[in-house]
Amino acid sequence: MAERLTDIGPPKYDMFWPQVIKENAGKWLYHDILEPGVLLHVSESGAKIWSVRCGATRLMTTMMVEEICKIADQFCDGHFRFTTRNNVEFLVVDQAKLEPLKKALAAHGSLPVGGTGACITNIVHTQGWVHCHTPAIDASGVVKAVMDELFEYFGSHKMPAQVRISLACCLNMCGAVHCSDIAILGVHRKPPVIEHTHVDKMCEIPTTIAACPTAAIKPAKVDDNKSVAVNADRCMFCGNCYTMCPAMPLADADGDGIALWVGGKVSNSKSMPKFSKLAVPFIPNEPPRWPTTVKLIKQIVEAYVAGANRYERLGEWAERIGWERFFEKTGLEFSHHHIDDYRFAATTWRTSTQFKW
Amino acid sequence: MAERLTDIGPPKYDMFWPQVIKENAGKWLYHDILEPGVLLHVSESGAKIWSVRCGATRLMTTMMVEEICKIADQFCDGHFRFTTRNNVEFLVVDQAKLEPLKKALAAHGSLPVGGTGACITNIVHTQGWVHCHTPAIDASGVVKAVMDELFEYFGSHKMPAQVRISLACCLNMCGAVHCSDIAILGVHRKPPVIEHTHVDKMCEIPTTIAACPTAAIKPAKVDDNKSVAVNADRCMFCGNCYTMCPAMPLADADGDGIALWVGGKVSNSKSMPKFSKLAVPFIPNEPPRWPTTVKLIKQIVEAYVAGANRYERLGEWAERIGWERFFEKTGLEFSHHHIDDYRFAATTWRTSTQFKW
Amino acid sequence: MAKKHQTPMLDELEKGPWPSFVTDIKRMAETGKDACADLLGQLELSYKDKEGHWKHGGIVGVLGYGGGVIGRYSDVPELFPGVEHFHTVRVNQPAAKYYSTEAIRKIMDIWNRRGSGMLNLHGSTGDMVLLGAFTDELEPIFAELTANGWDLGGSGSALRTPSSCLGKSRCEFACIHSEDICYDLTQSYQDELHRPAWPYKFKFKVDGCPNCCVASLARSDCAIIGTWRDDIRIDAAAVKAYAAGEYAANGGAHGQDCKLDIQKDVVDLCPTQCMAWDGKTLSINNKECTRCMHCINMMPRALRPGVDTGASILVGAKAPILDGAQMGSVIIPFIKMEPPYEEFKEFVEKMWEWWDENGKNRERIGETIQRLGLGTFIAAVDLEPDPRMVKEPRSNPYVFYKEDEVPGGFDRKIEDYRKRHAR
Amino acid sequence: MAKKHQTPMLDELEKGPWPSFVTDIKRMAETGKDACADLLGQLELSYKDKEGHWKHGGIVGVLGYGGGVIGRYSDVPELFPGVEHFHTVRVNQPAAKYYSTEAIRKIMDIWNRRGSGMLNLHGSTGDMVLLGAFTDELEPIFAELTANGWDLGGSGSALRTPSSCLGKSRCEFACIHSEDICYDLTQSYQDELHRPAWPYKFKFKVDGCPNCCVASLARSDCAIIGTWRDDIRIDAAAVKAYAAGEYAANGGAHGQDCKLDIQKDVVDLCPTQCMAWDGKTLSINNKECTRCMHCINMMPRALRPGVDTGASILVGAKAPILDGAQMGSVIIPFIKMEPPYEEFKEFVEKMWEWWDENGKNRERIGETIQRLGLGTFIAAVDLEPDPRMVKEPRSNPYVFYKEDEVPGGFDRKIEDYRKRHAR
Ligand code: SRM
Ligand code: SRM
Ligand code: SRM
Ligand code: SRM
Ligand code: SF4
Ligand code: SF4
Ligand code: SF4
Ligand code: SF4
Ligand code: SF4
Ligand code: SF4
Ligand code: SF4
Ligand code: SF4
Repeated sequence: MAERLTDIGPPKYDMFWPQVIKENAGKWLYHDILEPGVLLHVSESGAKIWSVRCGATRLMTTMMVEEICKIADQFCDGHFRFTTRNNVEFLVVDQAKLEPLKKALAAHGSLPVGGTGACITNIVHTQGWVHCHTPAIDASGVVKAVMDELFEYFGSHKMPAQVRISLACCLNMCGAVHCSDIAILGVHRKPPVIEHTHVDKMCEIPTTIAACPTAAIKPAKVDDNKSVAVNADRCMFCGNCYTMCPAMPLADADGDGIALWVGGKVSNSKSMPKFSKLAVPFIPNEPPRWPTTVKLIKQIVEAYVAGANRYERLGEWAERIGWERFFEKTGLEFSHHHIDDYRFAATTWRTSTQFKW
Repeated sequence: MAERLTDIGPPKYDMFWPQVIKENAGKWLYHDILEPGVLLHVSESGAKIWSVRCGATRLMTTMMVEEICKIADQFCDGHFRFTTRNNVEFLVVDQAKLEPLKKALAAHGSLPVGGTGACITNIVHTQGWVHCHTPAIDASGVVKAVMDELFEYFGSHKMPAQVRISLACCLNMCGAVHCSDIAILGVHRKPPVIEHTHVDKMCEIPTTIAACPTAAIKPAKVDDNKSVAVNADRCMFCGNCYTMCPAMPLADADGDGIALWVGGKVSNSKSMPKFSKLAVPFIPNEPPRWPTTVKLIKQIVEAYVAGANRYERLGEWAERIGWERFFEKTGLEFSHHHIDDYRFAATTWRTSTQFKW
Repeated sequence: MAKKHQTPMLDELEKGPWPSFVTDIKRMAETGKDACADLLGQLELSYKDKEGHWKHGGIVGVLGYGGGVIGRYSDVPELFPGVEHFHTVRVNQPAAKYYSTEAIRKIMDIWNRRGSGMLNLHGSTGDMVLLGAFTDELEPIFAELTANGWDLGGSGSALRTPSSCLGKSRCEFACIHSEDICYDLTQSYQDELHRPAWPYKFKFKVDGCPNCCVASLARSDCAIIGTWRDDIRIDAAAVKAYAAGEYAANGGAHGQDCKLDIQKDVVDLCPTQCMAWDGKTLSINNKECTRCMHCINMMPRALRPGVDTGASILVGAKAPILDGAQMGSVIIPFIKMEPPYEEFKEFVEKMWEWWDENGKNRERIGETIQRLGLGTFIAAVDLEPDPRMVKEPRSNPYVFYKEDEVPGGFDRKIEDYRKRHAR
Repeated sequence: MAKKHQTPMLDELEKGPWPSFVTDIKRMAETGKDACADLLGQLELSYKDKEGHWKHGGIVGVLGYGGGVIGRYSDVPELFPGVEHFHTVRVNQPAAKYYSTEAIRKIMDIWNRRGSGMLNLHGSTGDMVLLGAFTDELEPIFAELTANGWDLGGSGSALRTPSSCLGKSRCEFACIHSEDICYDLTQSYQDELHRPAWPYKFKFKVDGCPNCCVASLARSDCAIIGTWRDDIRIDAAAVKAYAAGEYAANGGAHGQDCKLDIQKDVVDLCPTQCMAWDGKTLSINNKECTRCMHCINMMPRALRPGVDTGASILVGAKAPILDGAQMGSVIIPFIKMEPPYEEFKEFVEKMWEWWDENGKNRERIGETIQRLGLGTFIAAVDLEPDPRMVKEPRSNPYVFYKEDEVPGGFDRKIEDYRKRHAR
């Protein structure tokens, strides 16, 4: 047997570049979004590359990849890429192939062109019920339902600015939703149910206790089993104990659902990056199409479109008009859950008489 | 013996009002600062009152009060008041008495007219070595030295906006300096020295331990005395243990001195109220005239005058130009002491690529 | 007894244009006041040592009162016997600190006879602080003060002397009668003021408008700050006069020669950008105004607060000890403030009750709220959550739910779970 | 083995204009892929139960690697045997996710033969996530992958797969070669990537400029973000063309018809107000510019970042677990980033060493810094404090001093104190 190959790392980044990129990397002069989903980049050398961006499902099959490959072979000399938000980009070097490519994509039917500029691009998301063990919600299904409703905004430039929606199916936030214009977050609302007969077998008790951010977990003896007890008053359902200890599941049909967060951003353009803030504390899981979630997101998006200045991100809009006005404009309810009570809570209190009626 | 009078409370507020106030309270229409220190208020009824504001020492003798009374009798029908920043205001009802009053004040020599508008008004301060048991610095002496240097700004309107300087002689901050344009704060820098023979006699040990914000104090037995031990690494010299326990003094000639803070404000005008931020972590006590403190305050004031827009408070200026620029413009050094490491520290870190070179 | 001490360092503080407390005290010492001479002597020693020379505390007071007097003893009494005892007497000031010469002279007279003759006008909380009495004199001083209509202020874990800006008495911006509120609260809560009963101190300060001239927002557990709900009143003629340069900008605060550029100085600096100026007419979108006062401050002859006035109540301001300094935060966005202020007092009493029950020893109410949560406090005082209470909604996902908020409650059986999910 | 399951709820997700993962997986199931059919079946059950049906974790992997595979087992395997094992294989993506059809087909071929045929393009960290393999297949999959030039990505308490924006390859804003940096770090730290050795996970992300298209600032323990130190380059002719409405605003992001109002859209929205436009010339006071990118984004044909480029390094971003979410904060305001990136790597290694020594179990570096202080961290990695590291200086007075900073040190004798101060 040949020596086992390890630690070779990924292929070098330029291996898959089209020739025009090899020649012009670092020399690009400007870009122009010719129409939604179609980018042109022009080099100092005069060289050009067109990129056609298409929505994709992220969770896909090898059949789908093969279809993408076929299109790329036909119009892009076999070159394509994925964006950081799970869209596919077909890289066109020969301008003559641009229109035929767009036709082929339209014919394909599952590769909608868009996701550029002042749009709602693809939703960054996580595993949900398709793979993970800790989710409070599904991921792919919610994304599908929401994107169906917002579809017109994907392939157009109708938003005041770019809107980035992200989804994470539990507080671990693998989707890094904490800095998104709109975040869809799976939340549990019941403390773990403890399998006392197995805690000591399946878990390291001290690590489990240490894992709780609010110190809600104490060692306990239950029916002669070494186990733990959870102080339900201190539990905020983060699921961190379950991560450490499989004998403490949180998932519950009635307890679990969706929270919506708004106004985060990552870019440093104009305003500094912002965390997303709580908009809707809880919406029950409503598979298969999560109608309340979809409706409330639409409500937020429409209030934003109606109220924001051009070039103003959602969080910039909310801060300009004030959060009291945000709740009014979106028709969302403000409840005690919106008031922070975690570590930096006091820094969010309003220490001024400045507010609006 | 007559029944002992208690709980009568203070005299009613309107008892000492001049007649014109009795008639026009709540009806004032506008004010006009005629010149530094001289305010005119005009009522809806057309009535007028002139107020002449004078700097005062706060720490004064009954002789000084008598002199104030004499002037008030002569020009103000016996009416005067003190401002919330310890200035005296002579209330003039008869315009004809205004100029004579000003002359009399000039002749007096210790009642400088000013403290209005875009000036540096009187320094709010505390007891210092004149009365309190916990000070790290004197109060009245520092105030005198600083006001001597800034005197030209008291009786003029040369500042970009009002500048409020406050002094507190220890971290208890009786001067509430935490929201001042410029704050002068007495700080200790040595952990308490413990009188083990007396801790148990003079102090309640559990309360003393509980008083420490950083949990630096532990019970300890020293030479058969029930006492406490202080973990010097965790002590940040707040003096709270000494407040609870006289057997743990902090005062020390080498350890104690002044920290300067800047950019706080209380009013809600334009920007929301702000905390003062650390400008100079430590200046040794330099009685009797604290030259380094005086010099550095002057340096801050001059940089502010040179750089700020009109109507811009010191903190608004610093935030507009950025704190990195504030340190450059004032010539102050930025050290690790300026980096917060207390409870909300993380909220002060720069989570953006936005900053200036 | 007291000899005149050499005070070479303090003498340096007689120089310079600002009034000198040293000069003032020296001349009083010369009249034979031992306390004055010895105070200067001891202060000179402190200047030399760079350390204060007062002992820690000392419990002294007057009969039936838990506070109002701060005990103080020299730690070098043999050198300065005139300040061996140097207790302060906090005399509750009249609201907004108006005096008649007649009234203040009575106090000065008492103080000359029975005290050191030195005082602070005023203490940081607002009291007249009479500095330096011997223990024996305290009760007689109290008797003479009350006989003349004066009472002591607060100290200890009690209500502290309330204070206010001058408000309606001489300020056109006052939206509430700050002095009356201050006086009414002081009188209504005399027992709370004089007989310490709480986890820690509690302060009221009353500001007539958001300019906060008594700094209530920074220095009082409960700040009462005047504001309005309707529209800023505009005098169009006066606006024109400002535009024409007839009036000084900002009420003359920058000199009578400094005129206003309405666009640049007023409209552009409005934090909500809710004003417009077309060179002739100034208009305000009052719905978007946050009543910051800036435009009114700039043009006091043209703009005035509305007429539907009341107060915003901000709770929790305090200095750093123990958990860090706080400013007040909005608890009641708007409340009408008309005598006898019953709605407000109901709130106050609920607040005190909650704090008294839940506050730890030496925990200011702002810290209790931090520890137990703003939401908890809001609920305890029977208020509804309002976005005006926060700068922004929470950004962390650590949200608590009570059992009755969640269908099916918290009690679950692992057996049921395992029926659906193999281990 | 797997039968076709009824999936009435999932079928609802075949409707609507957005591509349907259900439709895609269904057709693959129809080719006889058990895993696909059973995945849909189990997902339908989850939709019914409103609970997921995967067991907790499970340690599986390939020889010599501590990560790269996430173990997963169904908790209803008798119903869905095709997904009884459903491990994921994280394949380290090429930087910026460019592919040739030739190369990706090789992976798809392996995955069709040995895995479920389902995958994520891409995982949130950046890997290609091959979803669903049986334990037996893991080693063969790995062998075939490496034979074709691919390797596994990270998982566990290890370095995670670095990722980057597309940077210089197709973006005119790139100030650093984000893809090369990503590749170089990945190759340099293969051991750290494959063999968990740290308190917790550690992520690098590389953004070519402050627009942060790979969201490094929010999602990586160490964000490398391109920036510049000199002046924004201005093409005056192109500025005029924008003013004349010849070019679309914001690179066409609002449609080709949307033109720029240079004053309103660019100058007025500059956060530092350091730009000026007189209708003809656009000028920038570069000293006051914070390089936010706004003006460049608005006018990509007229403005370009400077030429003295490098990176700002922001450390500590992470999701909420345990102590709350963090963004990265500035640790190195500016560092040159030229291969072989030695200065940067020296910093990285110091940083890891400190974290490895001081970090608690399951503590991200951002949390260790919070616990021990930013100042402590700065000192540990041999940097000087710089105001650019903070938004503002501290406002609380709880300042620590080390003994050697204070004349005379901390050791004092109470006897000496009592010589000066009687008890
Ligand atoms: C392709 C992609 C990078 C990649 O390596 O894959 C990319 C590409 C470009 N980005 Fe981006 N960005 C990409 C994700 C991001 C992200 C990350 C994210 O959303 O998770 C951000 C940060 C989002 C945030 O702030 O929350 C991002 C913030 C920006 C910005 C800042 C916009 C703002 O106003 O805040 C710009 C500038 C602009 O659009 O004017 C920008 C500009 C650009 C430009 C114009 C750069 C250029 O000159 O080529 C590219 C085309 C923009 C467009 O599509 O409208 N890109 N861009 C990513 C496409 C994602 C997608 O499929 O939708
Ligand atoms: C007399 C006094 C109230 C009292 O009850 O004693 C008072 C009186 C007035 N204040 Fe004040 N303020 C007084 C302390 C304060 C304080 C408290 C403090 O400094 O501790 C503040 C908050 C300071 C802060 O924000 O840190 C204060 C913030 C203001 C402001 C807000 C200015 C700003 O730009 O932030 C105004 C409006 C203005 O000046 O334009 C104002 C305006 C006024 C007006 C114009 C109100 C009026 O229409 O009469 C009064 C004359 C102002 C002047 O002297 O320039 N007053 N004012 C206090 C005089 C103190 C002194 O002797 O210097
Ligand atoms: C006399 C006065 C300072 C002055 O020179 O004016 C004063 C003096 C003392 N204060 Fe104060 N405080 C005085 C107003 C304040 C203020 C300002 C205010 O009320 O507006 C504050 C900040 C606001 C606040 O309440 O937080 C203040 C915050 C403190 C604190 C810190 C409280 C906290 O929660 O952070 C302490 C420490 C304590 O209570 O143990 C304190 C403690 C003290 C003690 C009793 C010293 C101690 O450790 O026990 C001081 C006695 C000094 C003496 O011997 O004369 N003093 N103290 C002020 C009262 C005079 C008056 O009645 O008018
Ligand atoms: C697969 C992936 C989600 C996805 O659908 O894309 C994922 C999946 C899991 N993540 Fe994640 N994380 C994934 C990217 C992230 C990201 C985003 C990123 O890397 O940019 C984050 C937020 C950024 C960060 O690192 O903080 C993230 C933050 C977490 C956390 C919270 C960590 C924290 O410090 O707050 C956990 C919990 C933990 O580590 O115990 C976690 C834990 C997990 C575990 C291992 C579940 C667990 O509790 O042990 C998940 C396994 C799911 C499964 O069975 O498939 N995952 N995880 C992503 C990795 C794919 C890839 O390699 O490309
Ligand atoms: S967000 Fe939570 S449930 Fe979703 S993939 Fe990450 S760890 Fe799993
Ligand atoms: S879910 Fe979170 S808060 Fe609740 S017990 Fe578990 S670790 Fe603690
Ligand atoms: S600030 Fe400190 S030292 Fe000064 S009076 Fe108040 S408690 Fe005493
Ligand atoms: S000075 Fe403060 S930090 Fe130091 S031991 Fe005393 S209470 Fe604790
Ligand atoms: S707070 Fe307002 S009402 Fe009171 S004095 Fe100041 S400006 Fe006038
Ligand atoms: S009060 Fe303040 S917010 Fe309201 S209009 Fe005037 S300047 Fe604007
Ligand atoms: S981060 Fe900057 S360099 Fe990288 S793709 Fe985005 S805009 Fe271009
Ligand atoms: S990059 Fe940002 S801060 Fe710099 S000039 Fe442009 S808009 Fe202004």
